[in-house]
Amino acid sequence: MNPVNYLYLASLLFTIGATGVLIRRNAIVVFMCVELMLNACNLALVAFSRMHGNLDGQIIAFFTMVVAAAEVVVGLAIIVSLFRSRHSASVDDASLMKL
Amino acid sequence: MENLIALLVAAPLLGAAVLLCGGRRLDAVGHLIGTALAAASFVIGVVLFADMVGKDAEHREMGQHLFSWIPVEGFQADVAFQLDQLSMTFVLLITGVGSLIHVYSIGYMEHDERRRRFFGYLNLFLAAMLLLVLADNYLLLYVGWEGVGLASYLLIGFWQHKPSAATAAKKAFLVNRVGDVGLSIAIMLMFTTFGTFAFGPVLEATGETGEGKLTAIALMLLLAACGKSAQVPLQSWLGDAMEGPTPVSALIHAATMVTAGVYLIVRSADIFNGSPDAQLVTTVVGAVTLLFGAIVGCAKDDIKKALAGSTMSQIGYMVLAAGLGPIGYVFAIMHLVTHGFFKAGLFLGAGSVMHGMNDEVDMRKYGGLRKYMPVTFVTFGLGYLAIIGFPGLSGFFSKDKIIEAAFAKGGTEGWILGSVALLGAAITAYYMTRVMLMTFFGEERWRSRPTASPAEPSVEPAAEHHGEHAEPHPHESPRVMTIPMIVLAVGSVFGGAYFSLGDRFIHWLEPVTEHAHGHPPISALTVTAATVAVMVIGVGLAWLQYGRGPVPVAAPRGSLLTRAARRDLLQDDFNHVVLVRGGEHLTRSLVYVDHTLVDGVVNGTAATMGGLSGRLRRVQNGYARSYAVSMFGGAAILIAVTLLMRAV
Amino acid sequence: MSFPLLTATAVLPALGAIATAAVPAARRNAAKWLALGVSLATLVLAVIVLVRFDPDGDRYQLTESHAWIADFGVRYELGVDGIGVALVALTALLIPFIILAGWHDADPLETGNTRWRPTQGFFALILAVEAMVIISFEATDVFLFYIFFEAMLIPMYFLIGGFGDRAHEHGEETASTQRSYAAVKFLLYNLVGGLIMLAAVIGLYVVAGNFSLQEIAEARANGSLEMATSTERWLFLGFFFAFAVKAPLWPLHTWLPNAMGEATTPVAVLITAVVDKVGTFAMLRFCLQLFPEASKWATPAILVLALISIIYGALLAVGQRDIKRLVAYASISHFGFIIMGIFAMTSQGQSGATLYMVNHGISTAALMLVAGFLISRRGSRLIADYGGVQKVAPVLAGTFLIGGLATLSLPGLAPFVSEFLVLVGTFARYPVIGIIATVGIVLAALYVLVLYQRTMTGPVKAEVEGMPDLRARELVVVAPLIVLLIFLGVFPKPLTDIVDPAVEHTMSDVQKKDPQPEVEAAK
Amino acid sequence: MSASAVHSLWTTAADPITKIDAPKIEYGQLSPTLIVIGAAIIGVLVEAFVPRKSRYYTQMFVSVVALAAAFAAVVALAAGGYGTTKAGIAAMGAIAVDGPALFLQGTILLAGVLGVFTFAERRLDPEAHGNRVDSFAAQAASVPGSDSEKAAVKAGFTTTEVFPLLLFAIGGMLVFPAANDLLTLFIALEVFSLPLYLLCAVARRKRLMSQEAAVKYFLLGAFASAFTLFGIALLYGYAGSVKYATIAQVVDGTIGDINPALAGTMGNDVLLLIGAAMVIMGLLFKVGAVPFHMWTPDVYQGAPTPVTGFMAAATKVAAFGALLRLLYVVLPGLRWDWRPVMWAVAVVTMLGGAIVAITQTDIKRLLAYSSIAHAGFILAGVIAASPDGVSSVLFYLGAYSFVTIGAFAVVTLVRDAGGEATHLSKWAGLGRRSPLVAAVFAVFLLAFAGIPLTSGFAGKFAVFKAAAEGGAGGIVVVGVISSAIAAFFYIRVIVLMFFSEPRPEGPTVAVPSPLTMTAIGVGVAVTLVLGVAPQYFLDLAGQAGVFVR
Repeated sequence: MNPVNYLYLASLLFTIGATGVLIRRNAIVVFMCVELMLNACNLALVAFSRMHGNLDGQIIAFFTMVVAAAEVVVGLAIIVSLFRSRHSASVDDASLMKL
Repeated sequence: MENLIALLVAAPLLGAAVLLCGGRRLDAVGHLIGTALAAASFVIGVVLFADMVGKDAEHREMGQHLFSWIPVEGFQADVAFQLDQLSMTFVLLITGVGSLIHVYSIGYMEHDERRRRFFGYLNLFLAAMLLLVLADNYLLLYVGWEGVGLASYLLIGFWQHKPSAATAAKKAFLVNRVGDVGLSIAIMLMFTTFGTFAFGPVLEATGETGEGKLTAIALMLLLAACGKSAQVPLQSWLGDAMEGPTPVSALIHAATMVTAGVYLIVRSADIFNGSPDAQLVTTVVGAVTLLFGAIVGCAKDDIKKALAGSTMSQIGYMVLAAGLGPIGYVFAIMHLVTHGFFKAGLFLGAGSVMHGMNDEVDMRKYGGLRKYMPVTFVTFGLGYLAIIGFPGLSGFFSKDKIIEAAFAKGGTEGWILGSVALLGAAITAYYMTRVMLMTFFGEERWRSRPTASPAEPSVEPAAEHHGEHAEPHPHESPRVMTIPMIVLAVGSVFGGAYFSLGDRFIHWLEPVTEHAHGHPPISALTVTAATVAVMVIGVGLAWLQYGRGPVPVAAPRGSLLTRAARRDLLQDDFNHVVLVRGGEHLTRSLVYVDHTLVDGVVNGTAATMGGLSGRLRRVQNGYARSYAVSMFGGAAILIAVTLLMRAV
Repeated sequence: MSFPLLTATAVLPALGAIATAAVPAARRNAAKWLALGVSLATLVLAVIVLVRFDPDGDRYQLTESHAWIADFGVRYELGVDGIGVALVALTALLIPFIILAGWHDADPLETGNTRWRPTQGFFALILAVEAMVIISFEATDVFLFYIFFEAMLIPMYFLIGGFGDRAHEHGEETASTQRSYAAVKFLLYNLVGGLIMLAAVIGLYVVAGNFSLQEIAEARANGSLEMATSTERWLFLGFFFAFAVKAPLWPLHTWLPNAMGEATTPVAVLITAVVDKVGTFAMLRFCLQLFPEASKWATPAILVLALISIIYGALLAVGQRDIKRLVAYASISHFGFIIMGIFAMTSQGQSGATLYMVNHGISTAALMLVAGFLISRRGSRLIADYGGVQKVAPVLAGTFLIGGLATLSLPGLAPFVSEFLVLVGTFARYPVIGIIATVGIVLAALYVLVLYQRTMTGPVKAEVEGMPDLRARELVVVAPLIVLLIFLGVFPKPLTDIVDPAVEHTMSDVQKKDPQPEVEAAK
Repeated sequence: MSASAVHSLWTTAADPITKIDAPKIEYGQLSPTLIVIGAAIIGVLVEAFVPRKSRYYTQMFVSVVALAAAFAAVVALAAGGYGTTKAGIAAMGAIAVDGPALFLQGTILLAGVLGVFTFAERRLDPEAHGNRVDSFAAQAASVPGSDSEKAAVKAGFTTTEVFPLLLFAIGGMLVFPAANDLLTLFIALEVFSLPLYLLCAVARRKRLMSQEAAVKYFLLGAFASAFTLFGIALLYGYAGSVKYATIAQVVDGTIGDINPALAGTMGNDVLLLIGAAMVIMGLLFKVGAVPFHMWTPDVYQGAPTPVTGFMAAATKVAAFGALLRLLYVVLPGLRWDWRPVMWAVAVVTMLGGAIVAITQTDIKRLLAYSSIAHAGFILAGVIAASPDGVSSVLFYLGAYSFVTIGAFAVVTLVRDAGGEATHLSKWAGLGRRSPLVAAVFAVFLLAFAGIPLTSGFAGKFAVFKAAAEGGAGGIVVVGVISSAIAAFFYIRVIVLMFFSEPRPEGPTVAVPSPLTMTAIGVGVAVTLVLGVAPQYFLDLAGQAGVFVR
């Protein structure tokens, strides 16, 4: 199967994730969409790695997972604290600062 | 000897400096210092004169170079003096009459607390006037020119607390400025044409340039002359200038300063000779003015304004003469000198009358004063005879010569100018007789009436002693005032005869302003006869009107012409409507433009910036997702553009 | 390496400013005396410069040159030609009078606050301005000049916005808003000008590779530095714009009336008599030397603008109801004359323009400072609030009149010499413009005399009754200025001798010859 | 993809391993980073083991010492010629040690020191229950106003974790501009971003805004980094490697023999362009360039002011460093593609920032927008695409960071009952109340406005000059215009401080401890020195202007 298809899939996932970020209100969901984008990147990396026949891509993929995990830690911490003080995880509610 | 020339100017200048900076501690002696220095200057003048007469006609001109004034690449202006017969004539006239009037003022200004300053100003005037006539180049002359303007400004407005006086002073200065523009442009033209503006080089080089240039220069000089000598169309200030103390009117606005224009024209003879057109214009200006002034003089009830009108018209004669070229220059100057005598005398007389009449100036409230102030009456009378050209008196000689010369111009011009001059002579006789009769003859209209109308509060401190509403007690003025009048009277009686017997004056001035004998189409005798005839007619008319019957205290409405003449032939109204009003509108609208348009653009830009900012910041709506949108869009554009750049 | 005299003339006031600012709040008068002393010392230095300067010597003298910012091709280069010397002297001369005149203008209203030290600030700022102005007259490095040309805005800005007339007809609240409006307007106008100039300065660097005035001028002269016509014109416009704002030239003038109206009179004098001169000076020094061709190309347009300034400024002066704004518009008219003289491209015009800068400085100082004394007595700037002052305060009136006569350039007073030179110089090459410009003379007489008549003459107004005459301090301020006006009017030779050679250099820079008089040409 | 290729891939992996040669690490040249990261880890341990009372001082001590040591190391390296002659690649090509890297690391470290000082300031707020408090929450986890927080305050807790977080962030920033392959770039990005997200959330006052800022920053940051990562993937796909050098060679076409099997991807310019665009976009997000700037105002306003100050200074430095390296080392071959784009970005950034700032009413937001405008000015230097451009940008960054930290430090001083009084109206008449503070702030504002004799002017001149020489004269004109617009609002603040009457209920100016005083003092000093005698630092930047590749 033509490896380029993996790339198409990756871009598709990436776009879906991005769209989710743009349209979803709940911070958690938005965050999950970001994760989806990261996974799309991973897919692309791995696909390229196979095509080039070297391991760099796959290594990056591993790093990405770690980073994603770290982001989850930090992100959830922030979102939860926000939720606790506002009793809402909607990103639209968090708009004290504007203009 | 040359080195004395500077002293002529220095003496009165020193006086001015001392008196004006000296402060109150000089109040006691101020007038004496001033008079002394004026007299000193006169003495120096006489000494120089003696020396000059000693030499033969060709070597009489002398000069003194003081220092280089404005040395700039290609532009040399020096402070240097030139004393020739022409200047000398003026020096003697200025310092002589000036000194007399200083003396007169001692009495006239006695009760004025600011007498010291008055003398300071008078000295300043003398200095400036002498600088004017002694300068050896036009730029330095310009300094004196504006200097006398300043002095006249200060003196007209001497009683500054009187709004009318302040306004008159301002008006005089402004109108003169217009003339001065003419002079400065003339100087620039000389500079660009001849590369210099010293009398000698310029006047020698006139031959080397075209007539057009000369005409331009000459007309500009004429404009300047009109301003200073109150010739139409710049005459309007002279009447108002009578707001100043009477000695000022006598010295500045009759004898000396106002004749500076004539001096300028005669001094620039070569330029005018080079341009017949300019000369024609000059004669026309003179002719028009001499009628204008005369007519105005007939209508005024204010004695000083009547005399002012007459001054205007007499100077008209001089300008006319000067415009005639070599046949007229000498007579212009001669009339200038004689006029200096009798007009100064007349003004001093008028002042003396006012002095005795609680400063009343309205001749309709005079009458029969000859009994009360005999000296004034006599001196004034002699001056009167002189000015109307009573045979044998000075005015007769000088004016008659001018009328001859006018006819001698030849052609229709000659006839027109000559007859105008004749007509002027008739009118002169008329209005002067009117003044004479209304003031010294007839019933005593000043009795049993409230004095000076409260509307115009009397201003000279002298009056305050008399009290406002008390009936005036006409009295002769003190010696210190009468003596100068007498001296001037003598001058105005014999001056003319002395000058013209054996053409003394002609020979005296010929080396400077070469003289040509005019040949009038009609014999000189006829002209003289005509002159005398019209004079008699004028006197007669006046007698019929003011001598026989009583003169009404309230001025009758009078004919249209009279009413126009009372208002200076509406010329002021014209100025007011066109210049003053128009100017006010112009400035007001410009102020508006500056504020709304020029400034508005600036503030407008700031405002639009603010508005733009206000609109743009709405994008920052606080919603994280919309921020994400802008990022996403941005990324998309970034990618698209990069790809497109490559595609194209 | 001799003693860096020029640096000293600038450093001394700068240090003085710091020292003055450091004076503790309580010792207010100490600060005043300190500032006065420093300014006088600076004057002494300036006089030394004047003496050491040899009119017939090199073009730039007392030069100093040190490496500064090599990366920007910038050197610390000072040097004065005749024009620079004259203006340095003028600055150093006027500052002591300004300080003396503003002696009480910055006394704090509330004395409780020990932190707030307006007096110290006021005099420190004045000295700072002096330092910057002087160095920008001395700089022969474009960048160095630019730095101080811009930097001087800041102290000026605080002087305008921070200190105003004591009693203000509209009350303190509106006064302060008007003040800050004026200050902001001043700053933004000049900043925009300066920034546009910055673009041109950078452009100049790109073209020339360094900022040394002399090097560039030489390179231009001997053709080793070619500049495309369009480039030269753009650069010229960039420079000229900034200077025209500073000068100010119509229609970039509107900041001046606000600034001069709202600032205290000494500061107003500082603006118009000293700071604005940098603009006209720079036109002469930089525009003409760096971009001769473009200058000639732009001359007609500039002359027309100058002409408009002359007439327009004078007319608006006639229309003013506020004494200080009137003087401001009069200054606009005078700057029109200066610029006209510069761009007439004749020796008379440019010498006249240079003299004009000096004379206008002195005459405006005289007129404006006396006006300030008048205003401080009555607490109003409106002409209508005065009348008959000469009766109660003759000396004040007299000095005011002399200042006025100088402003209308009466012969015998200094401004006449310069104004006439400018007119002759312009007339020689552009007769029509020269003639139209003479209208300005009449208008000048009009606004000065109207001002004098309305304020000084006529019946004494009730509020004016008992107005004290000039005090000793005020007399000390005015008298020397008047003496100077008369002296330079009667005997300007010392000044012209210094200025003339410099002007000749400039003329050769722009490769212009004076038009020959017709007759001599015929010979 | 053919089976053989797969097989070969397997076989290589399947070979019997005889020995592993350990990766070669130049500890000396990496020391600055290592020191800081190590200190950060120590900081974590400190949190774990040191008693609460003495944590604050221990942490402060550790951080300061670590940063100082790291700075010393940087200086030593620079002195050792690692910036110029001995510049080279370290850590198996992951990290470049060259002029720009060292210069920026030095700047970041100094900013970090001042940052620590402002973090450690505990004199501004009134004491709570007898405990000195800093600008950070007693217990970030507890809900603001809840009992638990009250208890925490009563107990005198303080969030000393901020110090290790700060150190981690600095560590990441040190790597970021030095990263020599895309992986390192990405890791560094995350390493310094995540701590900053947290730091934003832990303000003592106005916690809601603080948390909101954190969330926005975090989500948008993550979003951006996702883009970056995808871009990295594409570049990798394009070049078959993530090493800058290799990619650059592929771009130049110096690597000729492209495996025909990979012709579809390798050397495919579409991948290159899209990838490059996405990576650059991630970096532009960090520098806050329009249109990726919108997080800036909100985050700057919400975050605790010391954090804002540090972030505003250091993040810009690091991000611009990375951007420069990417554009100058990886994509010089692509100059004709990216220059116009950056041109446009720079223009909209300058104008946008300046114009929107005009109508701001909150001092922190105002500074945020001004920082956006400044990003635009710096981009002008980036566009120059010449060594001069690099050094000018380096200089500008150095100058700018000190001004920024100083300015925000001053902001922390002006306080009223509700903490910092950031609303402009409260600053009215500050010049009357405390002339010194107002004067200092005025100096910073003038530097921002680029008035001569301040570092701001020198920097602005440097970048504009470089841009003009680089043939981007248009940028200079736009820059000049936007500086004029920008001047307007800086002046507005000055007017407010000096020429408006003080409000009776106006804020008080707290007297800070020597820590903040130092920060401000250094800021002023640098501002003036760089303004009057910038030559030495220009030389530094000039020598540092060459990238190694």
